[in-house]
Amino acid sequence: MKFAIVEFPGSNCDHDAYYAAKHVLGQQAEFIWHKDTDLHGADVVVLPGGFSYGDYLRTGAIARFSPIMTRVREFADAGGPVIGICNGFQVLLEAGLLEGALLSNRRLKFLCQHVHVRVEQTDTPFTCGAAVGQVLKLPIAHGEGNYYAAPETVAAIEANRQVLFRYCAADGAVSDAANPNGSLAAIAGVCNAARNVVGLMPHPERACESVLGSADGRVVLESAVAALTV
Amino acid sequence: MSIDQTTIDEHGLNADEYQRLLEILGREPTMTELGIFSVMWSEHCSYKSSRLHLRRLPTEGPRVVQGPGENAGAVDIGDGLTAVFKIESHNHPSFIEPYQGAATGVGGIIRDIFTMGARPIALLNSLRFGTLDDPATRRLVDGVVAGIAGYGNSIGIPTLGGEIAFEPSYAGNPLVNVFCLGVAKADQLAKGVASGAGNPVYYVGAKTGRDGIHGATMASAEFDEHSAEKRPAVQVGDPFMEKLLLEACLEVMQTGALVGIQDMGAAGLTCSTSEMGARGDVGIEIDVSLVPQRETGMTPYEIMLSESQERMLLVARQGREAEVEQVFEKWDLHAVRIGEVRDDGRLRIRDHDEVVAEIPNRQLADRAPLYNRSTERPAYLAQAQQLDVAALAAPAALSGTWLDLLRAPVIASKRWVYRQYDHMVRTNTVVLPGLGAGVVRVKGTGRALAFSVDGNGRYCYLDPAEGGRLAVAEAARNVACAGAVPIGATNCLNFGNPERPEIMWQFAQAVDGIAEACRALGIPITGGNVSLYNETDGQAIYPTPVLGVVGLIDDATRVLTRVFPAVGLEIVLLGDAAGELGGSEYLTLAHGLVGGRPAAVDLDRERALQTLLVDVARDGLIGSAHDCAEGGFAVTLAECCVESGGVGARVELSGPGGPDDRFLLVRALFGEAPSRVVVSALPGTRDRLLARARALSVPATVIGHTGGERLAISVAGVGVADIGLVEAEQAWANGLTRYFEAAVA
Amino acid sequence: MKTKVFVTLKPSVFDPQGKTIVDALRSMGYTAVQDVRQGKYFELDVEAGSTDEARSMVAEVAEKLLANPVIESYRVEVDDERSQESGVRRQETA
Amino acid sequence: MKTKVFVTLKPSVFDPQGKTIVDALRSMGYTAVQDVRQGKYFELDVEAGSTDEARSMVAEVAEKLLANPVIESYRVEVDDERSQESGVRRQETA
Ligand SMILES: Nc1ncnc2c1ncn2[C@@H]1O[C@H](COP(=O)(O)OP(=O)(O)O)[C@@H](O)[C@H]1O
Ligand SMILES: [Mg+2]
Repeated sequence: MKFAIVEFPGSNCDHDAYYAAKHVLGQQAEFIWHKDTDLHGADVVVLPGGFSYGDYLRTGAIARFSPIMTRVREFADAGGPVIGICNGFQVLLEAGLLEGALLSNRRLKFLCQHVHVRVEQTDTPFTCGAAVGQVLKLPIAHGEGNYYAAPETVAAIEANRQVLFRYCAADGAVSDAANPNGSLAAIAGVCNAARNVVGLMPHPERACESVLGSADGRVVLESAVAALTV
Repeated sequence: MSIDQTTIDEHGLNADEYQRLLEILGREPTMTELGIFSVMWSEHCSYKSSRLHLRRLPTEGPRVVQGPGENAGAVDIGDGLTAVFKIESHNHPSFIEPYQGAATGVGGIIRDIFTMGARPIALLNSLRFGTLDDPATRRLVDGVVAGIAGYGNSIGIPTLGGEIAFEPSYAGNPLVNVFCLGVAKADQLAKGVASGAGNPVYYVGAKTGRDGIHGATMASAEFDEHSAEKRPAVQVGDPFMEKLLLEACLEVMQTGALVGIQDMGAAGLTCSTSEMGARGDVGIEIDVSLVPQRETGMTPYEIMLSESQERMLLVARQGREAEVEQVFEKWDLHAVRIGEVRDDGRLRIRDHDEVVAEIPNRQLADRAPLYNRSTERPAYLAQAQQLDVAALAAPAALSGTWLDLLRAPVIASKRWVYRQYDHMVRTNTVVLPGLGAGVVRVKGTGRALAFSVDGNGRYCYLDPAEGGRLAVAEAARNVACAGAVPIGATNCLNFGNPERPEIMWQFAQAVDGIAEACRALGIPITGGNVSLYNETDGQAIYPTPVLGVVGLIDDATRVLTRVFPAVGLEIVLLGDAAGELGGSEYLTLAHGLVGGRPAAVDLDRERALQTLLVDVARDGLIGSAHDCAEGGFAVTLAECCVESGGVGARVELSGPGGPDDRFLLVRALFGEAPSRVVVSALPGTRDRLLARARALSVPATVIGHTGGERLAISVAGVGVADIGLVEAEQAWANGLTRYFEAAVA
Repeated sequence: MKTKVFVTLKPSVFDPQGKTIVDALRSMGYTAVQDVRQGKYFELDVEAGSTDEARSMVAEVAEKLLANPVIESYRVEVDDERSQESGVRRQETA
Repeated sequence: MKTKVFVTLKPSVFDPQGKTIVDALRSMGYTAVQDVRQGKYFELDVEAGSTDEARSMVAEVAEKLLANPVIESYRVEVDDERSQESGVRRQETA
């Protein structure tokens, strides 16, 4: 199974995603430069974290115009699994492959810490290996992760069960105190209507080995492997 | 155009220096030449006041691959790899514009590391400010931390720790020192050397603007009430550009088409061209009209002196230009050929066809001024070193003082700071910030690197030589507490005006102390930075040497932190029972005093302690280790419990006199002294631990157990201090945060 | 030709930056400030044959890149003779 | 009373944000865009007895909080009747 890790100028979690896919999971992985127009036969596409184009204008705003995004869109339209992590999530939102937007964290400061998220749905290629209600300890590292969408949109994605991850306490309880950035409905990650495109702010690829403090993130990448090998 | 005296003065050259310039050129300088001499002979670039002293630092050792003199030092870490690291100050720019000043400081130190061919994998910072009651200080802190975060996070290098202290002496002159560490293959280290006549010289990166012209001379001048007006155009960092440069430079080095590379930091194009030429003993000729410019109408003078950020100078091999250019094109950077290497040893600057500067390059470097400035023991010392304990008001309730110390911003949790730093990117972070030394694994080796930056200005103020020794000992001890063998060090020497003999004395003493401790502990210094003229209106900062020590751990899974891992473990104190009040946090907090002398470090004892720590960590005898620093033993004990998930502690001290001997108790609880570490013995290992300690002549005492919901200290069976764990956690967690979350937000 | 683009969060979207500023101002004693909304401001220098051409090009750029329609709205201004004479009173710093 | 504050980097100060936008626009084919500078834009709703009072209060706020005088300059506008009628042609989105 082959993971494509898309590299935008300014991506900085590209190596982390690559390492997790290749060295932790033992899968094939390949970097795809943003100017490339081919996904090199990948089975899964990862848009990694970072600060594409410095994120100066708006997170993800410029990256969505990169040549590779045309190919990513086609791949997604054809049902291929795509995951955007942190900045990758922001790019997917800007590109319209997912719904909503990410505002500045409510306290405005960049936040790097471990958080807990609850898995809400398991019928997607990135959550199928988890159990509904399973709590994952994952790192976040972002300044703009405050999920927002118009009330109708939020209602619709809730109704369609597109919210995949919600910030929660260690016991799975959702509360304002457990919401690090002010996201609406504590939303940490969503999928598209077709359920094959997933975006989330926490970093599962940083939590794949216990030496790093948590291996809870493996289930996200392993789900993709399982989904595709079935 | 003839150069008048005012112009010479404005360039900071004294009469002797100007005379020497005339001798070298054999004629009057052009403006561009004057500018070049001015920056190259500034304190910042020439180290004219400090060079003589720095020679006393030990720089050699079996692991040293690159000592001082290059952009950064390097030590062997096995498997053909080296750790490349350095520390730099950005004090003055951060005071003028906290966010950009700190951000560009981070950008600068990162360039120093990747210029060596190393992939940067960790950042630390050492910060000093005035006290937090002043809203202006809070704004400074807020801006500096945000700037460090903004740059490091964006470029994707984790910031893993550091230190932050607050003392009135830094109110008008904060210190912002940043440390970066990278890893490079030993046989692929790059150098800032030009060679091979005819080889092309390339300029890559951001365009040149009028930023920070005379930044290097500014960094070498005191602040006064007019500084605000002298502010040069502030440099604005562009971490995105730097990220591109970092990736492209590392990629271009793989081609083998490069001869040498250097970043343009202070004194920009001037410093990079002349230093690369001098190191290779060649000449360099460039045409400034080819330099990419952001502003119109820039003069050759301005182009040569600009300190625009995110720029690199490269010398490529003739005939392999296309390879170099292609890599930069890939990253949307355009390498511009601005000149070439010459065999005439001259730095020749042209503006189209007109030669605007021509300087014998070796002379510019070799004949840079070097001063043996006079030194004199400062008058304040005799008074300051007196501490009449008997005259102190009786100590207040010890439990209350304990909590007050935990709440003191210098001791309290730094979470408000490091939570703003991405400290996990690159998935190497084995120890999160706030738990001790920063630790990253080295992928592909099973090993890990630990590092810590430390210094205590108060100790140095009271005894600069001892302060220097203590800084080395503390940084090394912090690294050893993680289980790492200290293998190399870098240092940043922050002092006042070196033209004042008392300041120069402090400097010389501190260097002696550092040198002695590094020798005794077997830690070579591979580089560093000197920041002088840290004064405002004639008021100098505390002399503040900051040591960055790097250590190596053979097994990345055997890394320790400060936190007690479980209940029911025996707690062992390594080292002496009591510390000193001189220069202690307690003395300042409880009595409003900075006085006395810091406890002296016995370097043999310190070395034995560090050896012991590394041994028992490697062999799995201990579950945690934390050194006694600011606040003394009681604070250390509390720090072993906070964030442990509810592990308290009960200890009994037998050493220090009876329970009603008031200052002896204070010394035992809050006195400060080096070579003291609190460890927890894993089940069944106590006797082996004590035996190992005995073999190395390190005092070791079993003092109690982990567990319970309180922190309780008794002496000779009588309880002397007792606080709730929850209470302690709260005091410690909010001590620093309280100044920011409500006020500035 | 000088053009300007103002990008603001839509009124229904919570503005954490604006709120933080209001809070800060309140603690500084500026209680007369009822509300603050923070937006972005761009000055674009474009080559165009007419102000209309400039306006439509810049509107396109704003639509595609400068603003995110999910949360933001934008406004374009082109400096022409009329705006130079406009009655907007300005106070500028150096 | 509605007031506006425009904060822009001083002309000599490097604007990496603007530069990145120009580069992006160039690669998207908008080569007619010569230069972009990015600034901040604030809308403040203040209680004031007169436009002059509002202007001076907001200028103070801009000076103290909204702009960083070391690298930025600011401009204040107060919406009064005259600016409502001004000749500035605007194009707005929802
Ligand atoms: N400026 C800072 N940036 C990041 N981490 C910091 C900073 N200041 C302190 N820390 C972290 O907080 C912890 C406590 O700092 P300090 O009290 O200086 O520790 P120690 O006494 O062990 O040297 C350390 O882990 C340190 O790395
Ligand atoms: Mg310390």
